[in-house]
Amino acid sequence: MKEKDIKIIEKEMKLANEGLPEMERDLFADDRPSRIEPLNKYLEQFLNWARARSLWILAYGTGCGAIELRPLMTARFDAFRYGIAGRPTPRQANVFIIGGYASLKTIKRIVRSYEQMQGPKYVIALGSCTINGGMYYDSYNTINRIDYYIPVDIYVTGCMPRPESLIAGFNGLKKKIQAGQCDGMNKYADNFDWYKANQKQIIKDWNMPDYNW
Amino acid sequence: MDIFIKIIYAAISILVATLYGLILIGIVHKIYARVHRRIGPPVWQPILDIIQTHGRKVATSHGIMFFLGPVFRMAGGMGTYLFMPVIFGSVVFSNYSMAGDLLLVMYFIFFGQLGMALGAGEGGHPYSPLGIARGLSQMSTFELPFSLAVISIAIQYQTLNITTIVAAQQGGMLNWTLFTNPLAVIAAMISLLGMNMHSPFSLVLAPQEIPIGPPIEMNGSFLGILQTNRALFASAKLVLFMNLFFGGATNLPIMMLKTFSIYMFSVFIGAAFPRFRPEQSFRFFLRIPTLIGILSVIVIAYL
Amino acid sequence: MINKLLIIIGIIGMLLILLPILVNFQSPTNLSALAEEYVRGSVNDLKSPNVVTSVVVTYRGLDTLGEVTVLFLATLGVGFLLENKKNKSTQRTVSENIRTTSSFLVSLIMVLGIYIFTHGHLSPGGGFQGGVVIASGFLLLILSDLDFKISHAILRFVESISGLVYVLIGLIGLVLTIGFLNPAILPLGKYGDLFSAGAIPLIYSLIGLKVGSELTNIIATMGSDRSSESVVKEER
Amino acid sequence: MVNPLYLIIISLMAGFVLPLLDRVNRKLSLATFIGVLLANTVITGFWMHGFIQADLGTLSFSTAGFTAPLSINFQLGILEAFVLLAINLIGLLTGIYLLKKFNESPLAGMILFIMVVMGANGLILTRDLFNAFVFMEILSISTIAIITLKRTNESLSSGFKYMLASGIASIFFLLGVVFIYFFSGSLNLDFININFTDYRLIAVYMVAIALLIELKMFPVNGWALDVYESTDAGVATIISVINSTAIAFMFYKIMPLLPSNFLYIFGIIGALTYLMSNLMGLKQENARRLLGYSSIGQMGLLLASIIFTAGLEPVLRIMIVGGFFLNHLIAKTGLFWISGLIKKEKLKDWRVIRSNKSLMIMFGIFIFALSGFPPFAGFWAKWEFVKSLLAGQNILIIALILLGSLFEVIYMFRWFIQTVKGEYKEDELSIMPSGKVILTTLLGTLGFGLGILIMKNYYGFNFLFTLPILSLLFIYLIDFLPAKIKGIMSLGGLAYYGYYLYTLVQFENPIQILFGVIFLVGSGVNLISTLNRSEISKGFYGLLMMMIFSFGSLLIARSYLEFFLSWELMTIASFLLILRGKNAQKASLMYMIFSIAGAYLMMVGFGFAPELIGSSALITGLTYVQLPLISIILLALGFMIKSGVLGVHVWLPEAHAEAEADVSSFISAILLKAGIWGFLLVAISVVWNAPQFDVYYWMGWLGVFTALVGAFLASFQEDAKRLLAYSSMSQVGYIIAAISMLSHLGWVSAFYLSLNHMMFKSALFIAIAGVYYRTHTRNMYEMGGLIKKMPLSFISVLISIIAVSGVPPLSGFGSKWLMYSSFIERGWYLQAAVLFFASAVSFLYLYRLIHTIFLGQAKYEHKDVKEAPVWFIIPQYIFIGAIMVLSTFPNLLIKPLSAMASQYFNSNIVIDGYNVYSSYGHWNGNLIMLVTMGVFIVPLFFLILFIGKITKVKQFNIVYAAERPESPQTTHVAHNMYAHYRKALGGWGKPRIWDFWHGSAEWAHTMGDFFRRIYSGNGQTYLLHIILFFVVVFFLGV
Amino acid sequence: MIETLILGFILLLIGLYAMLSQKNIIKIILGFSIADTGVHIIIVSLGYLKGRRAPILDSAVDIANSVKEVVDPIPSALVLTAIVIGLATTALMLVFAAELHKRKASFSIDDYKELKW
Repeated sequence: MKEKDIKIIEKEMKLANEGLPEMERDLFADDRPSRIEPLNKYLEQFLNWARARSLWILAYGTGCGAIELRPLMTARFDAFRYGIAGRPTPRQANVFIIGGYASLKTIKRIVRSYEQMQGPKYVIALGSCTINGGMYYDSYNTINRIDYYIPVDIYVTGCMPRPESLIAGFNGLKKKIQAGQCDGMNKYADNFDWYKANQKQIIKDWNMPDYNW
Repeated sequence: MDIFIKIIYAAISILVATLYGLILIGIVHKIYARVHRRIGPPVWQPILDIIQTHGRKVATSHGIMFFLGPVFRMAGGMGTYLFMPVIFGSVVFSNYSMAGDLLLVMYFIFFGQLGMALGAGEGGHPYSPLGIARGLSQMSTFELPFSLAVISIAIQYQTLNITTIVAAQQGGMLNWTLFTNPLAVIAAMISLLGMNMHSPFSLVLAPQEIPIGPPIEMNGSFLGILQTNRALFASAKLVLFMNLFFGGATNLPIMMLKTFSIYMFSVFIGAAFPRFRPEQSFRFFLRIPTLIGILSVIVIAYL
Repeated sequence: MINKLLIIIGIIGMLLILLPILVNFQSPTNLSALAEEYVRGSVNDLKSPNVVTSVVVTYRGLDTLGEVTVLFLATLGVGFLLENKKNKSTQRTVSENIRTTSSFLVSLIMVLGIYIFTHGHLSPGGGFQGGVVIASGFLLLILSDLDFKISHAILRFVESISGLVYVLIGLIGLVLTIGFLNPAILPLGKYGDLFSAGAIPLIYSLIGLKVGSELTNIIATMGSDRSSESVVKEER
Repeated sequence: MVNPLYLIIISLMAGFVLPLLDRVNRKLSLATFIGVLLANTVITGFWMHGFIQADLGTLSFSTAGFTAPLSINFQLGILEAFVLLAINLIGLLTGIYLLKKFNESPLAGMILFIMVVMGANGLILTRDLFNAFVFMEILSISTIAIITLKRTNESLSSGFKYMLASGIASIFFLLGVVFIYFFSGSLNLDFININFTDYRLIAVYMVAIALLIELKMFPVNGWALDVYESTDAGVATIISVINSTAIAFMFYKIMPLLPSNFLYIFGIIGALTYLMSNLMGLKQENARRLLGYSSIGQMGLLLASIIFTAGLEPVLRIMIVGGFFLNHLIAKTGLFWISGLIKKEKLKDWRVIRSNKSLMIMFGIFIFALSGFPPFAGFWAKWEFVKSLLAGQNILIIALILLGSLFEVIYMFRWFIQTVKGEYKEDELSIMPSGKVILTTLLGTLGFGLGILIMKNYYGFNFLFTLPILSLLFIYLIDFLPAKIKGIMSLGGLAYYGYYLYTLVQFENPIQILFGVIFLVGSGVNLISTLNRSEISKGFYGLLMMMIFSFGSLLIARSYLEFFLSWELMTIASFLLILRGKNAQKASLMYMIFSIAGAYLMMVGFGFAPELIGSSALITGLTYVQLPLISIILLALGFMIKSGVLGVHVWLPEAHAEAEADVSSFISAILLKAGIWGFLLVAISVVWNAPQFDVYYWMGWLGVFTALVGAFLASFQEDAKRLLAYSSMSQVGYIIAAISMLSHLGWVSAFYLSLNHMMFKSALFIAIAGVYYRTHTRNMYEMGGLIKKMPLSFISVLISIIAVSGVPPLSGFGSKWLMYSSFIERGWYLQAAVLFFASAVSFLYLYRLIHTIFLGQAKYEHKDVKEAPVWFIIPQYIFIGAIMVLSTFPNLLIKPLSAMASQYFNSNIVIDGYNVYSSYGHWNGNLIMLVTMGVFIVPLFFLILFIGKITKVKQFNIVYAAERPESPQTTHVAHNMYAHYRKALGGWGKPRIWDFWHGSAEWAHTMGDFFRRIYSGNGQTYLLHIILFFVVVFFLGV
Repeated sequence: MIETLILGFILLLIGLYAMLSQKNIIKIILGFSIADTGVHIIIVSLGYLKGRRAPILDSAVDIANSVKEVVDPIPSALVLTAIVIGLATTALMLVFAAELHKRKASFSIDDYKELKW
């Protein structure tokens, strides 16, 4: 292809951000997320080792499961001993805990927060509601399957799951990370259009940029 | 040739100080955990965290100043460290202390802070300037007792040269400024609380008000550099205090022991007290510590 | 109240300031040197028996010129202020007796006036006094004869011409370099004569004319101005 | 020569003949009228010429063929000739001015006018007391009559009040004259040879009081105000100028009769009149009445000057009294004429004057002249007067006069500013007859020329000192050219001037070169930023060059007067430059008031100073004289006002903020340095001739707190320029404190900081000017995120603020290092701590400046903002380049500065290679720079290596509690950024100094309002004043 | 002659008092006239020498010894001028009063303070 054509395609690849008011479109980045391959196998292994031991949770209680995070972090269960720490901003966190059911209102924030996390990033879905809607399976206002909207790495079942099971979930996540199997970021980038379509289908008043950098 | 050796020495010095600083932070986590009756993370957890942050595959940058902010910060930390002698009599750890005196060190502290403030400012997040505003304000207030203490010891030792000040404190514990000029040390130690930004003076990070403040937009390697600097800078400040008030150090273990003890002072106070509101903090520094500082100057200069 | 008090304080203060003069007043026993000079000079240099006249017209002639000017200015001012206010309405009547007597008296008064100013250098009196007398004659006419109309133009003419001539006479002295207003431009004549003392009688006559016409002018202007009353009536 | 009697004769003849001529033709009488006035002027002109050509002594002209004691005589000396010429000239001009009016009104007007002039002439010429009485009566009666030229209720009633007052006065005068005759036996002033002691005193006292009443002294002047307000403008002129002058001259003539204690009291009354009438003028809103207050005040000043210059040599005395007289004469005549042209009562309605440019300029000239600015006569007179008063130890009089003068300046300039800045509507326009405008212009030019004449001929000033004025005039002539051409010409002129000073004048002292760099090179670079002006910018370059050349003159001034002259010229130019700002009314007024107050302090200070020896530059000359303490304090205060030190800084932020964008940098970076320069000069004289009391210790404290308070105030500003202004105040505080140390290191740091401050503050102000040029706002919270639009400006601001803050490795650290070293070395420990605090606080405002403008969230409306114009960028980068070079090689600067300071102190810094050693520490600027670069590059490479894939996100891509930001306005933290600090400061954060000055202003106005209540408008009350005045003054004197 | 001098002073003070205390403009003018007259009397009485004649050197006076026989002529001359000037002033005052009255129909001085402060 000619250079000119590439440029045109790149331009077409840009996101439209149609949900935003005209005036604000310039103020948001319009790049698509893209797949990122590891540079070097051994380096990646070393990094995965470290990543598994330094899990920074995004402190955003999306559902009722968030109540379980308090005992998890405090003296009784002390998750910090595993290197699991809370972070107040998605920019710095790498683990997103979906704390139970996600209402239509919450899903929008979940998507935005997830997209603002810097990869590699992992998602732990907590409780039955995230798997199939749980007790809210027929609610008009909750979504049933969270992995239609963002890629999930680990499900922790139960209603509610106890902190112990959460720790077990973390351990599972760690194993997956160390094995290099947690690639939610690339999965999301690869299937971006599908995820976006799902999200836009359920979120009617889409007033965010198409990808929240 | 000399200059290259100097650079290598400086690199070694910085590496040691950084590692030491990271371990120090790990120990602090451990201590906090023990105070909370937890087990706490391993002491090397900060190192893991730094590797993890540097291992991020993507990063978002808000612009050139955002990019350079952490660099400024790191340069400030490194410079502050490099401009003072760490271990009295050691060639490796004397750093570039010949470039200037105490005033240089005191002002180079600002270099990183200013750069970071600019970088965070370009991030565009409102919490950044809020945190910076608090930080700068608080800094201005704790600088007052600290500068009084510095002036006091400058009068005491008739010099502003750190190496000379350390040299004057050699030859027994009672020669330390801590004992020869206790008022200045009290003033300086209180301002150290503010400098270290542990509660009750943790206005900048203030997790419940402006979650982590200035670096809120920092991510990936930016954050990694900031974390590294935090360790280096912490040890630099401790070394400064050690040199000025606690007789300096003649070898590495003593330096570690002394700096650790100084650090524990602020850590324990931080573990025990809740956070001040900004104006409470400012007023605090402008009252008792300032008075003590003035007293120390008066005692040394005129009595 | 405070105002009254302040007035009294002021007046008493004035009194206190002036009192030392009264207390220390001693009637002089001799003329001052200057006065002696005048008395001698009046006889010797000017040949004028009336020393006051000599002083007024000659030695301090400039004062007199100024004085005439002041009067002239007053006339002007009066005219200036009361101009364009010609209101002839009058309800007053004058009895026949008064009219007849006054027309008889006026001629005598005029003659007296002329006498006074022409003999200013010989006897008490002079231009001012004569002028005033003449003006009083006109006043009598104005009061008694309602139809009497004096021409302002003539008055002004007399006034101007006499003033001008007065200055010119003075000027002659200056031109002759014997001094401004020096009466010696005319022969001094014999002591005690009517036509003596140089130009003094002439100057005094001019002054008399001027003062007479000026005062008459003032009186006439003021007299013709009754508009104020009518305005008041309208306002009420 | 013509006998002066003709002055009287011609007028009288004309007066008598006019009624006849008028019957013939009005034109004829008008011609006669002008002819008489012209003849008077010509006669007196010839006399004046004659007296200048040859020393004729005093000539006596007697009347009636008899010599003096017998007859009345006139005396004509140079003094009389001078006064006569002046009043006859004004009479002629005013006559022309009133010609149209006279044509329409009755003839009496003309005659009365002639008589006024004649009366005045007679009063001046005559030596006979009673004759004086007659002329005084002529004068007052004709004046009163002519008041009614404008026939209104007001003019009539005021005329009546005048009559009552002058009636009483004439009674006093007459009685006095008669008593004088009674006691002394003579009426002629030359022949009265007794002392009027004890009870005889009353005689001369009465005469004097009568004259004081006629001179309209406070408080017996209520009627005069009414007259000024109600009568026609031309008539007011003759009352204010001709009438008053003649009577003042009469007072001068009877002065030898008065006992000295009474003279002193009368002098005080004069000064008090000046003070009180100006104080009362503050509250006045009616233009004509204001002029009345001013006239009365000037008469008071004239009286005081006549009395207090009695012992001086005649030439000097003429200089002073004549100066005041001419100044008043021309300025007041002009102002009254303009008031007649404007036909507006209220001060603020005078803005219609803007429709006529030349009239506006004349208005300015008259106001400046009246306020005693150079080159007008009043300036020289005031200077010499204060000096002579000081020699006579009359401090009270100086205080009264200068305070009064200050009040006069306040209301005059308030009026001026209101007028030239006020917006007028088209329908308010009044058509101004061009003839009268030309006449007024003629008068203004006359005043200007006279001032220049005094300057050239009496003082013989060097060409260089007239250069500011000449440049103004020259550029005014070519003002039609486009701004760029004028700018380039100015730059060329400035370059040649600098070259000329450097090569031909040859500075005696290297410190002059340093300040030459600050003043001239700094101005030159700053001038580049003005090239951005695309419009014609009328008047701008003239004023700018005037200011810059005055800086130059300040450098090379050799005497106090040269210095003060340049200082005042600088004040004029800078005031007008500030006034050019859009909303600069209040700012420029404050600037003017404070400048004037400072100038007066300086004037008195210079007056106390001993004479300089030799004719070397002030910086050398002052080394050899020992200034008395009072002089040091006053001079230092005066200079500190100009530098905006704590307590008198209130003008500074306003002036900086409201001046035009490219002017602010001149004010901050260079004008403030003029104050520093003066302060330094005083300090130089103190170094070797230290006074008993260590006043500089306290000035050091003042400087230190200026630095602190300035920094705090800067932190709390919303306006970028105001912030920078307070920052300048803070920096000036450092410099003042450093100079006050009077130590080698202290001075080195002061020099270093002065130069540095010039560079970084220029860069900052020009950068902000660029931002303002693009965004049209100075409120920082309305900006934000401009780094992406204006990266070059950002970089220059960044470098500058690093330099300001003193963070290594830039040059700012050098100044900080020198400063603290010197403070500790000098033993000023607590001061050093306060400075430390101040410099920490300075981070607050610096961060605020750069963050709220360049960082954070950009606003929608600044979407299309571009980089600042190239003319703003060039000077910034010249300064930035200089800063960088000096940062890397600090010894380039330190070495010469150290040499400069070591002229006065033993050098105690050692420079070894790049190392600078003080007795306390050391500093190696070069190594610091290298290390800093090293430690900067290492993490930079590290970051580039490890960062991974960078996505450049945009403004709104921030984490925002899982939402998206609402708008840039709500997301940008800028407004009231340090609210918490303000809260923490509590009561200390309140603007107490501001409140103090506001309170003072309020108080002065209240006092003015209180005192003017005595002018109840009731003629009888005025009479009461006269009687009480008579009584009280008498008992005071006795 | 002390008696006339005292009379003059009394008249002067009465005149001044009238000027200060009377509200009626005409009365104020009268006060002025009285004071003025007082002044004239003072002038004349200052020039009076006891037992001497008027300075008119007619047959009744010994011309050779005139300086010993006549009173001081100067005050007489002065008073002549002063009287005329007083007259002029009074006339002008009266015209002003009339003109004022025409406009406001009031002779009270309190009514004419449009201008103040």
